[in-house]
Amino acid sequence: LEEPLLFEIGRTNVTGVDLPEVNTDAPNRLGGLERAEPIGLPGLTEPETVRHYTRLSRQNYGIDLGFFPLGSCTMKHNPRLNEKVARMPGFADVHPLQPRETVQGAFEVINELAHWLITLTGMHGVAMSPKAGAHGELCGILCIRAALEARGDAREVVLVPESAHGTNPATAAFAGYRVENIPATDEGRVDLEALKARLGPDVAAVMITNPNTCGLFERDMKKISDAVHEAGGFVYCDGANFNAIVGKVRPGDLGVDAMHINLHKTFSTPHGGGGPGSGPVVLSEALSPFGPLPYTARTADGVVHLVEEESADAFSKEHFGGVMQSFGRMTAFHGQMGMFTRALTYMLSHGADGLRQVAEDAVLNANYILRSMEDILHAPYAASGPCMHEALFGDRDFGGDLSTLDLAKSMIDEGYHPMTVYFPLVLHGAMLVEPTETESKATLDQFIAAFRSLVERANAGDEAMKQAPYYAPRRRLDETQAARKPNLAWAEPEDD
Amino acid sequence: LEEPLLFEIGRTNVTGVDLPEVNTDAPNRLGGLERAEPIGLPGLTEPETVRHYTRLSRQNYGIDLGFFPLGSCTMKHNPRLNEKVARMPGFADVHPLQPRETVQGAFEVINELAHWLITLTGMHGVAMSPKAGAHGELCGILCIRAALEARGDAREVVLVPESAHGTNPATAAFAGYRVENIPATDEGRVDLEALKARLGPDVAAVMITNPNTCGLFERDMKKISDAVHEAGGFVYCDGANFNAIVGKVRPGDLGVDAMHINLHKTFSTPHGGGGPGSGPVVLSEALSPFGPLPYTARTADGVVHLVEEESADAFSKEHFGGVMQSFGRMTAFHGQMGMFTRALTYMLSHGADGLRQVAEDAVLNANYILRSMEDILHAPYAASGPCMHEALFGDRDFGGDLSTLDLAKSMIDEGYHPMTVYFPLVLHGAMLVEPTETESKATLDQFIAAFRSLVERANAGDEAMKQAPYYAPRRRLDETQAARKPNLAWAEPEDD
Amino acid sequence: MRYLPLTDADRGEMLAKIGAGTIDDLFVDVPEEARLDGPIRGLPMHASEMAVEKHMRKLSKKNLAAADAPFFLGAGAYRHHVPSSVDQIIQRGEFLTAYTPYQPEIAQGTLQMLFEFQTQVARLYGCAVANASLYDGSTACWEAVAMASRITRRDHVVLSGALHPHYAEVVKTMAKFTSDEIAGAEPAIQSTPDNAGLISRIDDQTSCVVVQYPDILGRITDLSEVAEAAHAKGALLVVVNTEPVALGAIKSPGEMGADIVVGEGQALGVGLQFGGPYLGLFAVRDPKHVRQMPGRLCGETVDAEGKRGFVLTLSTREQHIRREKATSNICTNSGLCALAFNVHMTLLGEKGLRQLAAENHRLACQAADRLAKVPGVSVLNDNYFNEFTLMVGQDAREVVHKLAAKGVLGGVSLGRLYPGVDRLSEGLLVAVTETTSEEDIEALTNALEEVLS
Amino acid sequence: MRYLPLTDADRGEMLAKIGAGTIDDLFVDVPEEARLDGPIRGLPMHASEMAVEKHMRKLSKKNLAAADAPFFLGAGAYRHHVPSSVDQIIQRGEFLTAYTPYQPEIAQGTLQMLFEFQTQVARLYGCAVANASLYDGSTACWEAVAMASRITRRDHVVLSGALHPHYAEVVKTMAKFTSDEIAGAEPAIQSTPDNAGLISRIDDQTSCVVVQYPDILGRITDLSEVAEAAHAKGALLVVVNTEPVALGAIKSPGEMGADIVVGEGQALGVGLQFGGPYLGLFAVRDPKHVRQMPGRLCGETVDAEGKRGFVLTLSTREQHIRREKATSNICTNSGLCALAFNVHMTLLGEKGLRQLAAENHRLACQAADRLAKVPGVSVLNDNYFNEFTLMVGQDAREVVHKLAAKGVLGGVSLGRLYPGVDRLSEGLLVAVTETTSEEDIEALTNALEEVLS
Repeated sequence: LEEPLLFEIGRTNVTGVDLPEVNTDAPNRLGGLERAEPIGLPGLTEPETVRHYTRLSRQNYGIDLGFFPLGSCTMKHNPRLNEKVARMPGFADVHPLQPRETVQGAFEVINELAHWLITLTGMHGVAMSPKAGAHGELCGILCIRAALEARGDAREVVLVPESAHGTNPATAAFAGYRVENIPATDEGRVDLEALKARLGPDVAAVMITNPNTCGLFERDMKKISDAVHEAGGFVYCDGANFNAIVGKVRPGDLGVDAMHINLHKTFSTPHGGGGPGSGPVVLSEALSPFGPLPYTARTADGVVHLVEEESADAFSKEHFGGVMQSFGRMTAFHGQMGMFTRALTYMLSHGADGLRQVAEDAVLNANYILRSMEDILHAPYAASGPCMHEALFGDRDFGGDLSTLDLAKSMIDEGYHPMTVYFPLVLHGAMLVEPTETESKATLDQFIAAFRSLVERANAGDEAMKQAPYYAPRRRLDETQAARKPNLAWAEPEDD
Repeated sequence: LEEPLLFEIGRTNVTGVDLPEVNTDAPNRLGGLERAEPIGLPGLTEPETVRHYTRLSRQNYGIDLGFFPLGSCTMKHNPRLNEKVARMPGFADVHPLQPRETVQGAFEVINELAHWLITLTGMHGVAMSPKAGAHGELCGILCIRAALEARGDAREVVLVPESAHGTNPATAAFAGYRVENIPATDEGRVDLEALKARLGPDVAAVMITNPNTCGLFERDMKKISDAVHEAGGFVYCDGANFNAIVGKVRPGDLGVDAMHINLHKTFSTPHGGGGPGSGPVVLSEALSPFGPLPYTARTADGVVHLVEEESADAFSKEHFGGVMQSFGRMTAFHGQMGMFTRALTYMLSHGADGLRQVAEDAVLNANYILRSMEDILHAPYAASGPCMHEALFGDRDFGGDLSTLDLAKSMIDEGYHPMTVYFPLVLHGAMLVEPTETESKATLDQFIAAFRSLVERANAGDEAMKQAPYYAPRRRLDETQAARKPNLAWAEPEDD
Repeated sequence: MRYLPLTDADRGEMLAKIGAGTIDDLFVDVPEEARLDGPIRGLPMHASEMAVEKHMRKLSKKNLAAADAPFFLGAGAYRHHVPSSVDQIIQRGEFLTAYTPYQPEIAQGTLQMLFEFQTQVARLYGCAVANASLYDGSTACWEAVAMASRITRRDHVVLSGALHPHYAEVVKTMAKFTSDEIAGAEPAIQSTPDNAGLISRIDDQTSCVVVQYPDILGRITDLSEVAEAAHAKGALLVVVNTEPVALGAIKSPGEMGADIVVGEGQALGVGLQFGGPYLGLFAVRDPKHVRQMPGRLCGETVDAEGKRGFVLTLSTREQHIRREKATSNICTNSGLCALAFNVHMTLLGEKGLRQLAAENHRLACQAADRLAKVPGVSVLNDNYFNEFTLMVGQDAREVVHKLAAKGVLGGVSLGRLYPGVDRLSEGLLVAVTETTSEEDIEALTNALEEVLS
Repeated sequence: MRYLPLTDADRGEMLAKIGAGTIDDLFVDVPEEARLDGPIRGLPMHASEMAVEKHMRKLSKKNLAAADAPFFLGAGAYRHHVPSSVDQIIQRGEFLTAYTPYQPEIAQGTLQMLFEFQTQVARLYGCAVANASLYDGSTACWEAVAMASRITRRDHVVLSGALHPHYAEVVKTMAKFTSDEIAGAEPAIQSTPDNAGLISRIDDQTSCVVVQYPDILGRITDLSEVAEAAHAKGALLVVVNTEPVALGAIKSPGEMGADIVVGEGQALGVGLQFGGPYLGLFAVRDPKHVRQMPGRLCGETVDAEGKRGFVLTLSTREQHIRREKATSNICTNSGLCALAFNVHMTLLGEKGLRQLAAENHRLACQAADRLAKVPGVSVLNDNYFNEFTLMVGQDAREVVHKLAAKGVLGGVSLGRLYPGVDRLSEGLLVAVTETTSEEDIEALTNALEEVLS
């Protein structure tokens, strides 16, 4: 069933709410700025609205419908309890600027979640306000820059591995740094010796993803950290893949100075078709003083404080000996409360034991896929040992002119979301498969069977795969046309 | 996507809840009746459960997805506010036997809804506890029987039109009456003269549906009532079609003695794939004293009372001069509270003006369909005037060997739920189309176009329609096999 | 009006197409004297969602929600924790707003769910076949009695005195209008049910014996001997269960020889809801009785391409086909509640159900031991699952109100259930589930001590 | 553990297939000294859904929900009635649990919604193109500044003193790390904004002028002259809006010449949520600026069969393609909040939006008139939409706490927003929406009288 656009079915004189008619003669205090022209916003009654969006929703695929083997994206089950909790009126219907005495529960949630994040990572502090992973990266890099500036140390370079998420170099550039690549070993890990050779007084930070985007643990992480610290720099860790190690290893023990945590990945707040995210950043002792405002802290009397511009200096003097020197505010208000309640609910549900099991099952599932596919797909790092939470394959071994993309689109017809493709960039035709811990063995077995059969079809040169998907709401979409002549808003069709 | 049965994917040692492990050595007070044998109930974890049911749901069609032109079933929009209200803890999390002082709000809801029902129908009293329409019919007939017995009048016959819902004769029979048919006129209405001729001292009641199942208003309703009353009988009105006249006509003004109201039809509580329903019965002054226990009543001090076995006699004496002589209890507890809150929410939303508009729009939509189809489909009663909330067509005019069923199943491929077919029984190959007031003109226009094109295909003898539907989760199902060798519960497949 | 999509312009165009001048031309068949000339007086006009929500919230706040007090009520309606995913699933429009699955090609979701539900209920009850649900336990109980009469062609019914009094009332009310004769009584105050007395009432006229398990006082007893006695006289044994969670701990009625097992399914998935909608469960041990069952049945079949599918079947028993000759006048089932039960049971699985039952029993034992120490209080039952009867030495109805005044919802008095039966007036039914905390037990104990002293 | 489907038996089979003896063999790459030998200390073990819900409910009850008090807070976050169908729709698993629509064949639901959303935002703002949302209004404001610098290749930014101070802080924080120079100030206490002063600060170095509309004090002014002045110097006008409902009553920024319009969309569909997640809106008046925009964009195209479809497009601006050369490091949008906005706006339609705006303004005027009569209180604004500044003649921070002690959430003190700026300390921002009842206005009036007397 096709669903028309709102603009094709709605009418500007129809509404799905019951409000008093506008009295255009009533006196007003709008300063003569009344909006006189039509705005062009069509409305629908409630029955039409519900049907429009219900139908639209059915053109989507979601975790609730099936498996998303999306490497580095950690598409895991979103527990419904989390949704219920986030909607409790004490969380959902509270204004961010209410007097402190009326929002102690909210401060406690932030503080309790902060405690979990610090404890799970073995770090010293955490900045809670970043709105998403990339915002968290920015926060971490700004902490590093502030710390360096505080000691009068102007450095210019941030080192980033080629396999990094695109946000890493973009963030460093946005914060005013020059980005240089770190080379990798044949085993898919950072080349420690090459890195050491590059370190020097101009290097502000190294940004490393660990486990990395090849799905491997950076064995030399501690040595890297030590070397960076010795050179006067800081270590930023991209925490997108924390799912693989939560409860098993603490990044703080590996010398990390800052790491953002995607609450929508490791801690299962829903992706929502692209957001909202939430990206708290855990910080080492060296960086903690420089984190953004506001932050929460519990004082000896048990009261949780939200420290804002208003009270920051006084609070720092009274409770932190004046050491806190925030680099400033990154966002209005106090961060993604709605994500905090969900993530905390998830953590309390799993507990310290359950989160450890999360990492173990995520890694077990990924290795199960790796070992079930390595005989028919190029798995360049498989020989060097187990993977972590995701398994990486390349397109080297398939025959003919079929591409990774064809394989991915064919997965749609098998009832799966495609895996991550062409990322990381270091491997030709990369396919990155992350099963997460919330998929059952039965699901994996089915997936493996489907995946193997597609690889076999590709090897046999099945040209039909070039046109896949066949059984989706749409066939392949013309992205070139979309970009060449962008049509980004609806316009009334012109009369013939 | 096919979804296996729970029994094929679940395992009895898997659970989606976290509860303490069973300590089989703990002492118990089960009297030696421990359940030792396996029960055979497989479980799923939460992610698997959510996916199983989400996938299953997508094999269903619902009002949220599209139009249900189901005559006599009144499939209208189910407002989401009603769902929200029903889930307020003060309604959802209240025990039916809580002390009266802790559930005054619940009593008020019942009483307020009762007031609406009585006022909208112009009746004298209402029995709130019936669980569904058919249960309400039974309640009404039992009131009639109790009233007759109270005056020592044993009558044996209930008259029912041929076009009645199957529940009508079944109810009358269940209550111990012999059922006889009332003849109809060529115009699709009760034959008043024939009815008068049949009335006599053996007729306990006449059961009439008004508007009737041909979609017509019984013009002679008042005369029928007068005649029945004169003969010492009672008039039961099947209220399934109240949607057509709510706010426009009050059944009480037409001489009706008892009428059940399907809250899930006229007042939009959701059908839920077959229930739960709720069937309050409004009663005339003559029948009100005989209604079932419990009932609610507000006394002069403003307190709302729930009158049960405990207090019935005393309450009747104190507040009703002893006239209340309930025929007894029809169900445990007090009726379908969850449906009452939804229906009351719906009524308050529409108000007296909105409910009148409901009837007008329902009737307008039905006549629009009738007049848009009568040129190509047999519409036997169309010439005699407008229809009410539904339009009736017969199969007389289609060509070839295609049937009403083929037309109905073909509608599925057009994205619609089929209309009601082969009911009422009085018209060959009947098709009963009820659009309800919550469908837009655009939806009706599309539907009419699709319907007309199918009729034209049928007239052209399109044999492909015999195999429809083609684009549904299943093709036509073998109902004969299902009934011949019933398989009503899953069993482990036997080994080969 | 937010639910009505027609605009005045639409209405005008449509009237023109119809050929009517005004909307009232479509109501010509209504006698003029019966037509209302405007909105019915005495009712408010339409209101915004916000206003309606406010009004309903105000009413809801006049009730004390169970979560807001130590809570010990049972007597046929039990408060259990319902996993949040249950409500999420039943609110999906495809389930919530679906019609009865008479068009199976586009209703496989509901149908497969019903097939799973029927299987779960049958297994829980130790039976061969269950139906797709009835209104509630009490009406299911009457349907069982009526079915037994059809099968045995007898019309004398023996009701256990320890059957829920509302259920007994429903049976008696219905029987007044049919030819069935009902023998029943109130329960005796004794620590175990009186099976011998019950057996002595069975004779050659008996169509069925109706027994509740656990019974209204929370007592548990082996029903095998009752089954044997009934069968020996050609009568059927109907067993009523109002707490399905119990069957995760104790033998099923089917195992003990019950012929028809009916019950209330509310405890799983559905919630308290002030008494409704609830979920009538209905199963038979012997598949040969299927054609005498009331209500909808879902069965497996294949479609035109040979794919497995499900349909409503054996509808020749039902009113829409058989009309006055139907096995019941029932039409609706309790579909959405059946889905809630089905989902909750799936989340539990056998493992979780047994754990849940064990936890209920553990807490009930703990509560009973604690409450028995309150001066003036004794526990009647030898055996129980999660509900037991306390004898409090004074009118328990008054005790309940005094406990409520202290903010404790302390149980259901037998006086409320059996008004006028003096020997039961001192009984208080106390139910304990996994939602009961140790603090709740302590709160009840303390409040009871104060009230009784 | 209820979210983990592997059983120990599964784990054993899988380890065998992998060829690993124990799970720890899969963690060999972790240096032994860094491996934890068991669950991390200092954190609780796993807990049931019931227990977690209880804990979180306890925390939630320590907050005073807006619905439970007369409520007048705004200052960038507004409380409106959100129709219940909005939340129902965003909870559908297909929306809630969908990924970023990088695979458009199976994400048309999200994509078409985004296309509708972009169109709604563009029209509301009087612009040509809007993006698919950013994190919130404050970060969108910074992105607009950065974009203006890219377009003009200048780096001096003029901030209006009446820009929300959090927004100004975000811009200043970010600018510390980039080369942008920021000129800003606090607002003057006067009844109309100081456009002339603002214009006087624009020069040939200015990349953009940033103005809030209605401004932080609730004032409304025609921005056309600011736009002209900026354009005359080759600078861009960035207009920030924190209350989209206002644009149902007053001219759009685009109509007045704004080049980039950004804002907070929370007021429609999203709710208060203690400040997040919210919804950053971002639009440009001139389509030629599209390739300098940050964030995701959804565009129309066709599929291989020629059917209309939607895709994320122009991604060559974005970090996952351009890496360090991207227009922004932003990756996530606020997708689910955009859906909520989209659904709420669809339910309103132009008619409902105008009605909603009128109702807000009517009640705000009523409240202002009533509050102005309180001794010692005056209304600063000449013009306003649904929020205005009261001067209360004493430190408004204290007044707010005293009102809270009386159960009234009376507004946001300027002292909270501008700590240490003495001339603003007596200002109290009061917001009034359709959720404010006449009783609420009365309650605030009375409480304020008592507090000030």
